[in-house]
Amino acid sequence: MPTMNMIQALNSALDVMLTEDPDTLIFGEDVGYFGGVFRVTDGLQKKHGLTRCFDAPISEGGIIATAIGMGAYGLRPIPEIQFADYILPAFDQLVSEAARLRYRSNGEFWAPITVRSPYGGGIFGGQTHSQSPEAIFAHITGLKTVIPSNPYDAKGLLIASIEDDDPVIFLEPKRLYNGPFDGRHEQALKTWAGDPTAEVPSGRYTVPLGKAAIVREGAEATVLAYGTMVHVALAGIEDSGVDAELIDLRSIVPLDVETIVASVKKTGRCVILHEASRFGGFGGELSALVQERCFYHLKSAVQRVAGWDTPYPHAFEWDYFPGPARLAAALKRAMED
Amino acid sequence: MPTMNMIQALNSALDVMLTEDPDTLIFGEDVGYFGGVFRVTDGLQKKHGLTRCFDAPISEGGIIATAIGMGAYGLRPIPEIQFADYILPAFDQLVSEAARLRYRSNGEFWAPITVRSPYGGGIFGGQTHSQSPEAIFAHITGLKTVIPSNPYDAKGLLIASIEDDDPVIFLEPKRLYNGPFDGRHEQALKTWAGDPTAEVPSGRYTVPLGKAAIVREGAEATVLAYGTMVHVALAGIEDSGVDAELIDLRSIVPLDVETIVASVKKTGRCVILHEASRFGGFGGELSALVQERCFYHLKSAVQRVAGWDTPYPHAFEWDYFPGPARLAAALKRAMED
Amino acid sequence: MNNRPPLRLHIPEPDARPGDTPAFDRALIPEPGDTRRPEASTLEAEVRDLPYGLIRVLDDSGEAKGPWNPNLPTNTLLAGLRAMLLTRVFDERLFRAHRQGKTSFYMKSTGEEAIGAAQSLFLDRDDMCFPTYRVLSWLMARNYPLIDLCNQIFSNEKDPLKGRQLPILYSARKYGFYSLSGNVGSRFGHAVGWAMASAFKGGDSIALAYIGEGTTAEGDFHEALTFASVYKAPVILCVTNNQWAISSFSGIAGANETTFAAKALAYGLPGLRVDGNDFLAIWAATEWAAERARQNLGATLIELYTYRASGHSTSDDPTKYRPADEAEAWPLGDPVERLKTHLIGLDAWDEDRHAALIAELDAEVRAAVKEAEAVGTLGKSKPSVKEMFEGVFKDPDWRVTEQRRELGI
Amino acid sequence: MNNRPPLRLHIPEPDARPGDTPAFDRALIPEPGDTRRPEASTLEAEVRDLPYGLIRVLDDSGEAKGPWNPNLPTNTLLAGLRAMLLTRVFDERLFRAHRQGKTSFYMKSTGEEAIGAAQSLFLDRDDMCFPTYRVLSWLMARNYPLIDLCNQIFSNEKDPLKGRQLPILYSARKYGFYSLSGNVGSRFGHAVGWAMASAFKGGDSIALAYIGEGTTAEGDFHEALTFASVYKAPVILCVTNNQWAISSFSGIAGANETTFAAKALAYGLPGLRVDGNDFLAIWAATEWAAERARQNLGATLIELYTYRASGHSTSDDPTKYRPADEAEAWPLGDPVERLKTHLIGLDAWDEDRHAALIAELDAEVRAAVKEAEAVGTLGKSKPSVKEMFEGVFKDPDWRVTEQRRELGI
Ligand SMILES: Cc1ncc(C[n+]2csc(CCOP(=O)(O)OP(=O)(O)O)c2C)c(N)n1
Ligand SMILES: Cc1ncc(C[n+]2csc(CCOP(=O)(O)OP(=O)(O)O)c2C)c(N)n1
Ligand SMILES: [Mg+2]
Ligand SMILES: [Mg+2]
Repeated sequence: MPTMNMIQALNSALDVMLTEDPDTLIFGEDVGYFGGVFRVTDGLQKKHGLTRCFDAPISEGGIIATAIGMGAYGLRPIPEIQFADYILPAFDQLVSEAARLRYRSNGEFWAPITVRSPYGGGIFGGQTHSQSPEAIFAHITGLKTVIPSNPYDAKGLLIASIEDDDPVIFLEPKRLYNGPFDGRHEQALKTWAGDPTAEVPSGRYTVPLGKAAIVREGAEATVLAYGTMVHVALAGIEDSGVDAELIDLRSIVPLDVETIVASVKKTGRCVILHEASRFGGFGGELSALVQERCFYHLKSAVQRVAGWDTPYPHAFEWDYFPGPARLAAALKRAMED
Repeated sequence: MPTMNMIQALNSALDVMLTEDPDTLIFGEDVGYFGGVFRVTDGLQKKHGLTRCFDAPISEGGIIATAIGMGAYGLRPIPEIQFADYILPAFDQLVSEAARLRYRSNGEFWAPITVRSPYGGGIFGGQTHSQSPEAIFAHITGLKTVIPSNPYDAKGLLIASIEDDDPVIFLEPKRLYNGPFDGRHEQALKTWAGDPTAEVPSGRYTVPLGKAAIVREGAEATVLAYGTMVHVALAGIEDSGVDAELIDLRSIVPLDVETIVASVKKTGRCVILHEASRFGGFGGELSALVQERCFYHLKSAVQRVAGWDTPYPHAFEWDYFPGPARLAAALKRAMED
Repeated sequence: MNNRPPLRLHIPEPDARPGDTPAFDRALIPEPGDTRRPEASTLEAEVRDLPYGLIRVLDDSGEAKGPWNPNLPTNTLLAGLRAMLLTRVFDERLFRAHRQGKTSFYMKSTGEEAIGAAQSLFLDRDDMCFPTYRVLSWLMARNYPLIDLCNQIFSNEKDPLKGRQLPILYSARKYGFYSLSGNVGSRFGHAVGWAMASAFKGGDSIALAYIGEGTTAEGDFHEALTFASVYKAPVILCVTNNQWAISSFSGIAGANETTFAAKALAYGLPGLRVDGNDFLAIWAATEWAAERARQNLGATLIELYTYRASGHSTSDDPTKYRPADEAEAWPLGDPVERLKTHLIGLDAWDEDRHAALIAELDAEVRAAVKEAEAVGTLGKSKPSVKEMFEGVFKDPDWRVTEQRRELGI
Repeated sequence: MNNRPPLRLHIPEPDARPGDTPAFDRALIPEPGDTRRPEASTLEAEVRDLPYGLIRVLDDSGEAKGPWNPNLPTNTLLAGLRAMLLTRVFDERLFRAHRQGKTSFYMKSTGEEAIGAAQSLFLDRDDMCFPTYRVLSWLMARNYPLIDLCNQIFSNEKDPLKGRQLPILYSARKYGFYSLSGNVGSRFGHAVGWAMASAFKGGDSIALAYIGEGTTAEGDFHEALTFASVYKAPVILCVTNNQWAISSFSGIAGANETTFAAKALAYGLPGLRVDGNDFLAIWAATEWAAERARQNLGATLIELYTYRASGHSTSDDPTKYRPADEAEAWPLGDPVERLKTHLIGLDAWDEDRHAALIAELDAEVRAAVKEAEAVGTLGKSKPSVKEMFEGVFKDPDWRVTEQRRELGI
């Protein structure tokens, strides 16, 4: 089986879909001849032709509007937004149009689009190349939001997203593109080589949307994470000495609430980890759900470890970033309470 | 003291500010000669002149961008977005610019703008004249979000918002413009006449941002609400027979977490009520905060009563709307648990 | 030190407000024949005068004139007249239904009926139109069932959109009519995407989109035109300039500075300015643009210059912000009257037949309204509440399933 | 049944890719003097040809020609040359600092230095510029302290923006330089708002904004122009058409269809197309536009036609998508060389003085870099972590106060 980093796995997913489904096409800023600023679409224009993978004007609203129209026609467009921070100019298109088209037209039209976008920090990208906007998508009825944490899932989830008949926001943790990252930023860079999840089949397969993965089994506490934070959580659990169960949500809509609830009922403790600012973040929803469904099983308060309630601050990347130490501390607090 | 409905109270706040501060100005779709589709700016152009209150192109992004530039110059613009559903095309301006300008420029520039917008349902406005988008604003570091529930607060909070040096989203519960509404939609329309909060001073006064109001004291449970839902909550509490304390948050950022926590510590139970869809809504944040800070005081799970996870459905307004019956049921559940 | 005048902020205002005499002196209205008709295949660089002209065919006496005359057969003209009249009759009756509390909302397209009627009749069944709320005549020209319109407007049990959408925000895929929504402008770019998809598939159907002149100020407008231009999308992009956007006159959207057709120049696209109350001119301009699109020559922007003769919607009272008699003073008249006069001039029509047709259409509309009323009007009948939870996604997820249970249905 | 050709989707492509010979045959470049200079007060309807011309002053031999020659005093020309050279020297050195790991990011403006230099020198201290990341020369022309630039770039303890912002996204209010951010285009409309505010207050300062040609595709661009046009805002709106947007050639933004200056026609604004590598032409066009703004005649759109001679940023390698020698083939040359040649032609400059100036500027830059390095480079020094929590709001709320405590600071 080939070994792939996350970029290659995503590229392979796109290649498979362009090959298998003539109604798929890719467009976005710099994705054509050049292959994307993160190289995810590298070689696809050359292999599949100009109209299957091409450059778009710098106009995120226009990109999504165009994709919706194509989707309504019957295609399966896979637009790229260069950084998740730049999805915001297209927010109205995603919310008022993509998410609502099926419902309001009683199924006459729908938008089977998959919006790929790199998100998250850890790369010294500063305020507008680092944000994690998943919470604002999670609240929008009619949108799905998928976030892989490793090459195998990235490919399988991306194919599942493209084949899905509803609009999907597919957020790629850019800090994981070239290797896993557990938040120990002082350490040497790792690559995906040798990681079991970097064994990626070259053909088509899917990882279903809405199924979380139990990354580590544990008895004393449950940690909920997604994207880069899955790796940070593993490191934090290690540091804490707590026998925690780690759940990688993989998609936040649809959310695998069953797996979450079963785990917390088992462990009695829960810590939620995300990189976005805490206030109003997706952690609030998770905390509320866990508490509503596991109230009598909870031995201590559900805790949230997250980015601070500030913009993403360039020089303070590692002060802002919720690293393993903060997770470990929360886990210990959870055990003490 | 004059009696005012919410429209008149808001109009009075604007009139006071246009009179007292020559750097204030109002613009938005149809706000000028016509006075706004809800009449909130009625008469202001005539009284204060063409450049103090004027019509804007149908371009929410342009309206907010223009307001930010004026704010950076040194004015205090008070743009109106005709319906909160139509704030979305301006979302990038609000998030990437208004909310971040002060931080990223180290205080060289800031955007002291107050974006007024009618929000919420209960008026048979269908999908795009009924939404409650507060959760997506609450998550944005750098934005304040204020939501009055009665004429007195509306005027005082609006003046405080305009005088505030940070960007404020000021959401006006349009169902309350002409009278209080407790969700009992079968009953005759009420007006504000006779309501104590309709006694509104004609001059300048403020209601500070970040201070919740205890609308009803109670010992058995705490209900958190804002906007229209304050009135619905009162009715639901009545119906339930539970001696609940009702807190009107008035602003969700800044949030008066002290008042919330003190109340829940006293009552041991908490139900959160909002009209927006439940998943990813602001109720999740409130639930998480309460649980984090009152865990050992909670006698039953914090509950959320909210709109369903569907778009706002025209014909099913009263099936979607979280009315008093649903709140009462949640309160009873909270007591039983 | 400097002798600069102080700057002052300019706020545009209309020439007439309530109480004033209507003023259309600034309206740029040449005679039929004054605006040339180049070949449809002409390069954009050769047609940069067109956005400043006005394509007209019917003159004030109802005669068809000039190079844009499409020379239509009488039965096409009659089909157009019928669609326009049906729209008007329907609008009148359903507007009244709102006053009677039968629906939550209604919007008329009075004075603008020629637009949808001509373009709907001209385009093919496989072409797709991306409407605004003011082109009911598109559906009327294609004989969309009146009963379905009425059921949607009453949000009753038989509402084809299952009670999920505001009245009049129709969706009718089989009639080439894309799903409407309350946000203005946000579907303009969908037309471009749809047209690009058709080109991508090597198909032969094209798209047509509408946007109000007020809404051209949205970023969506610019983005749609940019994509249409860059990818030479086979799409016809129409600005219906009815001179009002709720209470804002078109100057608030820039009409005092240039024409809406001139916005085409920003994208290297041909821009046509057309008498929007002239069925024949609309037809001819659409034909010209469609020929370009079908020949892979790309998009055209068409400004349809018309006048919103009624209020914005049932929530509006236009006498609050414009002279009550402004509609009557509008120089381009009433599209129905103009087509009727033309047909009479051709000896293909007369007052009696006209009156009979109105009576016939009125009976049709009454019958449909009655049938829908029997199903139920707003609040008296609605689709099963289950429908509220359907269609959020293709397949329901646990949230709506649980919530449905919570609601006990 | 029909004999229509199948539709096909058109994707524009540049004339040359790596390995090809650079091709500028399509570039529309008339000679200096070919483009007329109407009075600045001329009506827009009378200047609709200008967007299709090209305002040039310096000819290929460095001589100043034609009606747009601003006839500047030598010391102004020398100030411009200095600002441009300083920008270039600084760019070179700080770009290298990135390669040495001293900063996370850098962007050069090589080939585009004339733009900010001329406009910064021409406009008043109270006027405000709304920059892109590619107009460092604006600050250089106003003697912004190099040490502050370096500290910001190194995100060190003395970073004037307190470590909160990406390198080079400066803010310098006192220098008429508005806060930059990573999102492209989103501040274009702020310039219009600022200018409207100035007019509202009856002031006399005007605004100038930049946007890249690629970014003109954003809705922000259209919205800014719409507001500028409707309210006759005293603002100069500049498109720096450097022909590339990262890897996308300008055709992806519509350059194959028309000029960027022609976008002015959509708003009834004058549009000037200007040789962006010609210090004198930029000066003259800005003067014309400023005169309009200051006379309450409203906004002007200026396209500055130039070429991005370097890569997009430190993250980019342009040889991956365009011929390596494309910059050399670019017909409008190097703005520094052109101004230098002009000055030499005037006998106001010579090669020796030029070399000496470069050496002097290089020493200045080195000294500033050294001083900043002594404070610290990326990761070696940073402002107090407290700064992360400051300035979210004017006054901190309980969240950041608690979180600061949680972080133990
Ligand atoms: C995004 C958005 N902003 C504002 C509105 C409110 N609104 C509804 S119709 C309308 C006026 C539209 O005017 P125009 O585009 O000229 O179309 P017309 O009604 O004249 O056909 C406005 C402002 C809306 N529906 N959507
Ligand atoms: C809203 C937004 N979308 C995308 C990007 C990514 N991006 C950064 S620079 C750039 C290219 C801009 O090109 P152009 O406007 O021509 O300016 P230039 O770099 O040539 O000066 C892009 C796409 C961004 N920063 N912001
Ligand atoms: Mg209109
Ligand atoms: Mg560029």
